[in-house]
Amino acid sequence: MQFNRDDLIKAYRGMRTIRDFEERVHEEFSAGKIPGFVHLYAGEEASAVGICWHLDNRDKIASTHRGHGHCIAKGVDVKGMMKEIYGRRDGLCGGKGGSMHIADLSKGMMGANGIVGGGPPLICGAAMTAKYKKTGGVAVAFVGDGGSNQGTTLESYNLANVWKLPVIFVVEDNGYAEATSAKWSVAGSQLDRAKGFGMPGVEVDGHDFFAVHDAAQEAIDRARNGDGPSLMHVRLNRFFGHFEGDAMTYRGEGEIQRVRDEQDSLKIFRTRVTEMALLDHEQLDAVDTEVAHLIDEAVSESESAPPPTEADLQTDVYVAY
Amino acid sequence: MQFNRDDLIKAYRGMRTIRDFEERVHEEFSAGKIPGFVHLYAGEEASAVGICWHLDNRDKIASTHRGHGHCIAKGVDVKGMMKEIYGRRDGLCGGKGGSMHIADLSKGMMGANGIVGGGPPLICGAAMTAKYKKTGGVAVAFVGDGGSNQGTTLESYNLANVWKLPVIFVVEDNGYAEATSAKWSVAGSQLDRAKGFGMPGVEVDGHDFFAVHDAAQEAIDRARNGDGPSLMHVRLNRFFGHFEGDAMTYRGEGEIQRVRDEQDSLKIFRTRVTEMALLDHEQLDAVDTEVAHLIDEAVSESESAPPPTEADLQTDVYVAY
Amino acid sequence: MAKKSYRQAINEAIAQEMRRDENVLVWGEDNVGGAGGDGEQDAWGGVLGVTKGLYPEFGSERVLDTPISESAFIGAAVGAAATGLRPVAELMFVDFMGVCFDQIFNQAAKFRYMFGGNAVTPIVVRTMYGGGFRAASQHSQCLYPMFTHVPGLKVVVPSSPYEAKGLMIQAIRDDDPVMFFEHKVMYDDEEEVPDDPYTIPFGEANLTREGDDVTIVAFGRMVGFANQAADTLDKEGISCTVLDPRTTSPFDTETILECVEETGRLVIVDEANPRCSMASDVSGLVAQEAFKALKAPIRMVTPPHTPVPFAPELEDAYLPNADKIVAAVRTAMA
Amino acid sequence: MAKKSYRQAINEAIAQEMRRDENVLVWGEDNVGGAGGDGEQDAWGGVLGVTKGLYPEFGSERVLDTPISESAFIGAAVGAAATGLRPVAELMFVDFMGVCFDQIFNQAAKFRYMFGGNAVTPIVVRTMYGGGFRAASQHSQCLYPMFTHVPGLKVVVPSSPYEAKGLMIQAIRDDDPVMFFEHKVMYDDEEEVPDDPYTIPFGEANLTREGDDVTIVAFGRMVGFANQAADTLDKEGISCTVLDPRTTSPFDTETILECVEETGRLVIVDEANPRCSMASDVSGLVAQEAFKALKAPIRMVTPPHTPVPFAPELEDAYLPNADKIVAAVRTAMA
Ligand SMILES: Cc1ncc(C[n+]2csc(CCOP(=O)(O)OP(=O)(O)O)c2C)c(N)n1
Ligand SMILES: Cc1ncc(C[n+]2csc(CCOP(=O)(O)OP(=O)(O)O)c2C)c(N)n1
Ligand SMILES: [Mg+2]
Ligand SMILES: [Mg+2]
Repeated sequence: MQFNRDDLIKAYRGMRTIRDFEERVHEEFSAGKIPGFVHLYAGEEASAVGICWHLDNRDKIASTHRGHGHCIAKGVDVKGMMKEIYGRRDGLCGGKGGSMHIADLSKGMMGANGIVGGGPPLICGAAMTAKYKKTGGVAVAFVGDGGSNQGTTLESYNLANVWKLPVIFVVEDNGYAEATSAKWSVAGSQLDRAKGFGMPGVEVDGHDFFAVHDAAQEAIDRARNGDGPSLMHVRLNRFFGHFEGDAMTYRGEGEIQRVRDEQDSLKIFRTRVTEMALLDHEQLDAVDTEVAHLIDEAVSESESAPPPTEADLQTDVYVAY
Repeated sequence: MQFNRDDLIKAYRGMRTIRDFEERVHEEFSAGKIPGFVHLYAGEEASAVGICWHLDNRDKIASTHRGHGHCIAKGVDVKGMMKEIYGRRDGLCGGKGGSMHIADLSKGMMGANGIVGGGPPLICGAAMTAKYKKTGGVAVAFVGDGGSNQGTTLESYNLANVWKLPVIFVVEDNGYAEATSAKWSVAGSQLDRAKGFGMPGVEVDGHDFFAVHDAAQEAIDRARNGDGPSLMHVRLNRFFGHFEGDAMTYRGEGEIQRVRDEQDSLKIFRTRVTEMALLDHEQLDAVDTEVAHLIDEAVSESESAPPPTEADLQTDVYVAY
Repeated sequence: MAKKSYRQAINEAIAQEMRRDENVLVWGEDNVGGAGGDGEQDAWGGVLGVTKGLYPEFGSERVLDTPISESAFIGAAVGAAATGLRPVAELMFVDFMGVCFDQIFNQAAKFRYMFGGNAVTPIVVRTMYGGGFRAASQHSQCLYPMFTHVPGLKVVVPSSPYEAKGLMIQAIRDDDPVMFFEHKVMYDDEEEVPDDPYTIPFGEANLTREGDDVTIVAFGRMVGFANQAADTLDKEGISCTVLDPRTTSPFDTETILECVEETGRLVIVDEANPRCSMASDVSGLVAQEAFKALKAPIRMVTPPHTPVPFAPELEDAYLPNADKIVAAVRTAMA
Repeated sequence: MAKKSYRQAINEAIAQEMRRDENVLVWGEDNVGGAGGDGEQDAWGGVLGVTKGLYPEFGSERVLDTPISESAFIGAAVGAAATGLRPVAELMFVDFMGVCFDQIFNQAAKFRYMFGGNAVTPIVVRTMYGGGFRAASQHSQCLYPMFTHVPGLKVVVPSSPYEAKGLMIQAIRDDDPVMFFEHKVMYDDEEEVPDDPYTIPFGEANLTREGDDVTIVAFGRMVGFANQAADTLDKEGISCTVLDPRTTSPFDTETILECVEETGRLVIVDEANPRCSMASDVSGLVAQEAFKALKAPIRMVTPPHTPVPFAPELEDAYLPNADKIVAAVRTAMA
């Protein structure tokens, strides 16, 4: 499809917001300001933004431990997220969840997930709700290459097909599960697996917003039209370690630099739209500035926000008990 | 391959033993003499016998809730099995396990299993032992069509391939998981799934001992030669209900009769070997008589065997505690 | 009022709630039975027939079979609950929790807390438990102590048809994730059960009998045994209070403590394995909160620390029963 | 004797056993770290480095990475154990039990019983547990009460580097399936640990301190807090016995009962959630077996019945600590 100028700006802004958010979390974590386990999405932006482009609040996504990008792409409030990562009382989850459990059900974001393979079963349920209530909604499960080996994920492929659910399974293959290479850990192939469970699959370059966008369009249309689930195998790279603190010695010599130089979805996007004279650098720079400001604010507000108090400890366990 | 006469008798005896065992258990269960949940293998004999034909005590199998046939084919003592099903003290498991938990590790039979999908992970471990100890052994996991949808099974496909284990996954597809049709519950196909996980797969007529035998030979040779796992999709039928007591109304009109008439592995075997003049009916009848006698003995010994006593209740929980 | 079986009571509760609320859906392995096959549909209605009849009435959109993949379909129920449905999903035997526990204890149970109160997950997981069926080690366990351990879950252990109906309706209307434990040996038990819908609140123990000497706290099928034991003991002049907590989470600590304050003696009957069980849980509660009222050591009647054996002789020796309760009460009185 | 960390102690125990017995193999997610990649092999040695160095020494036949599929690779360890190996498999965080519990509690734990004594399944499952890492609800749980509930399993909760080494060697030599709980916050704790291999038997509690007034039973990381609390209380003239049971299954009931007989007062410190926990288990034991010796209600120090929260302020409020133990002991003395 042909994007208009506002669309292009919106796409770029989405990716830039994720990138800046993650780079900043990286910095603040290194400075000791953020506790816990934090997994950054930097490098994978085109996937979340290209896919969530087609989704609205009827549509649900289930994310992974590496969830910030999916949240932002699905429209979750960036300041609320940052506050949550800082463990603040007015964070999105009241400081109870942290990076690995950010959720905003009102936006159709059903949660990051600390359990690899936790999301696909849940998304089958969200898809069942959409199908039964005839909302027209679809449901997207993101998993990593590592998560694609988990039984919960594979079972969900079958269930979604047997029940003909409006699901899109997105395997975000960044080549590694922690330190383990996907080349080694994934026998067969993602597309052959899709076929094995009777659904269409497509492989796509996850650094290319346009490619992701188009492939997602087809998969999501299929689901919306009642034609059942399909699988996207998105190849991409992560710029940072598995989690903050990972020295990444398992990656090949120069690999990260090469990736950053050649497979940076933001650079690729910028080059493409400027070469095609759809946008000029100033317009993109303006987005950069705007986003940098937003992230600055998010961080400074998070730093000064109050933490939860002991009175909050035992609330929110049950609706009623 | 060409079987000699003794081989043919042996194959027939194996299948006949299973058939008679199961028919008799069916009778005794109906007469109220056997307690618990009992799942009969009658109708599927050619699969167990054709596959286990190639196995010796180095080789391990993991079975399912429908385990009697696998046990017998793997050389487990028939009387010990019958006594176990009766819950007797000198049953194979001291009466503690019953039909769903018969095991004889000394024969490489790692247990029937009450958990659908329980066996494939275990068999990966048995294969690892064989590989590490260089015993030359292989490991066979039997699952049903229903069990082929369980995450534990699917994960095992991947692990066996990643670790290049000498495993044969045998999907015994009798068309139903309890009352659920495999046509409905299995999205995609077993062979496409095998490919999805990077292993060869073969479909075989499970009523034909010779077909099963030959397909198994190939798969087992591959595993023994260190070329990794493969999958056999064995199509067959069960003659009785899912478990004893099942009225089977979910099966199509006349289906059982058709199956018994046209897809009885014993009849097919008998016709084949007599038409080819390899054996005559008298020789086969003699086996029938011999087996009938064995099963009679097994039942009468089981009936008079003493049950366990309260003193047995708390033994065998730990090696030492 | 008609006599109904435990099975019928549960079936009726679900059917009535399905009529009342179109967001109630039912699924599990063979909950219809026969899906996609050439024979009868609704051939099974669950392996022991509890959901039979729902499919003909509510149709294939609301009553579904599933492939054998408990993580996927229990998880799907969790995801459906978090997005607006009220699924009643069946984990056929609770012994199968090991292939899907994550979706229950890390997802359903924790959503509300992890998400800062912004999630509601009204799922009911129906599941069969308990011994006496000669079903051996992997089809006879209780396991409700494990679920009770988990914050965020509610755990229901109905002791009779009447209880089962009221508690099931409450479970379906409840906004938290509920584990509903059905004892497989009780399905044919009958008693009078009202035709109209009614609820029994969670966390309110039922005093099935009042006495002066000993309090017996019993769970699920054990409540019947406790009442039998109390009959026997009555003839010996020992008068028992019998308490059915109905739910192990939430848990009616107040009533238990009150009863123990009155009787000064406590016997707990729990069909689950003894370690970290409800038997120990109640002991701990009382040893901390009603210690001064206790006139004698607490007695627990449980199976031994072994898997459930197959042979009838062994399983009978394994399970608690009225005689063992009588013996424990006598010891408590001695 | 050199100071070693909890991490080093465990690593050394495994390495020494691997040298002694070629049937000991190690596997888990990134237990090598980097398998099949272009960079460094042994890059991780487990997510917190506990198995680092085993791969270079023992090679790819004995130290293996696994795909993320806990059922398959924990199950493979069970199957390998039943056929002659002694695998030490890692379930990275015990919180992940929900995707593989079946292979542990229905397979490994029950083989011996179901098969009438004809199986030996010497598997060790190493797993991280516990709070304090700001790792939130799905990476901070204890869960050992659930495993303790299961007949057929042994459950080890080492409280220090010295304990960890001796108990790990015992675990590997033990012929039964063992769950080995490593507290993630303790990996850098150091103490003197002998270089030579040694074993600490299961089911023998360690008296880390003897006193007259109160018995404190504490598990894993809580033992350190209990000893700190005892120091504080000592200054107030309250003298405590501190007991580290080391293993929750088997369980040294004898020593606990003896100590309670002597002190007459009991405080139990359990980092697990309170319901059906070791806190209640020990209470139940004592309320049944040493009731007459008790001079005061039993006190339990546990987190509340909530998931583990993320924010440091909340997690600190959630976890037991020395102050809370001191307060509980004072109440027991009052
Ligand atoms: C069930 C489970 N097993 C293991 C882990 C630990 N873990 C967290 S992330 C991760 C790697 C995931 O790899 P992948 O799915 O490729 O996602 P990526 O991190 O590359 O985005 C692992 C093993 C977990 N959280 N849950
Ligand atoms: C984890 C688990 N889920 C469900 C069951 C109940 N169950 C026992 S056998 C069975 C059907 C199995 O079908 P299939 O694998 O095709 O084997 P078949 O019975 O046809 O031989 C089911 C659902 C179980 N035992 N374990
Ligand atoms: Mg990855
Ligand atoms: Mg089948």
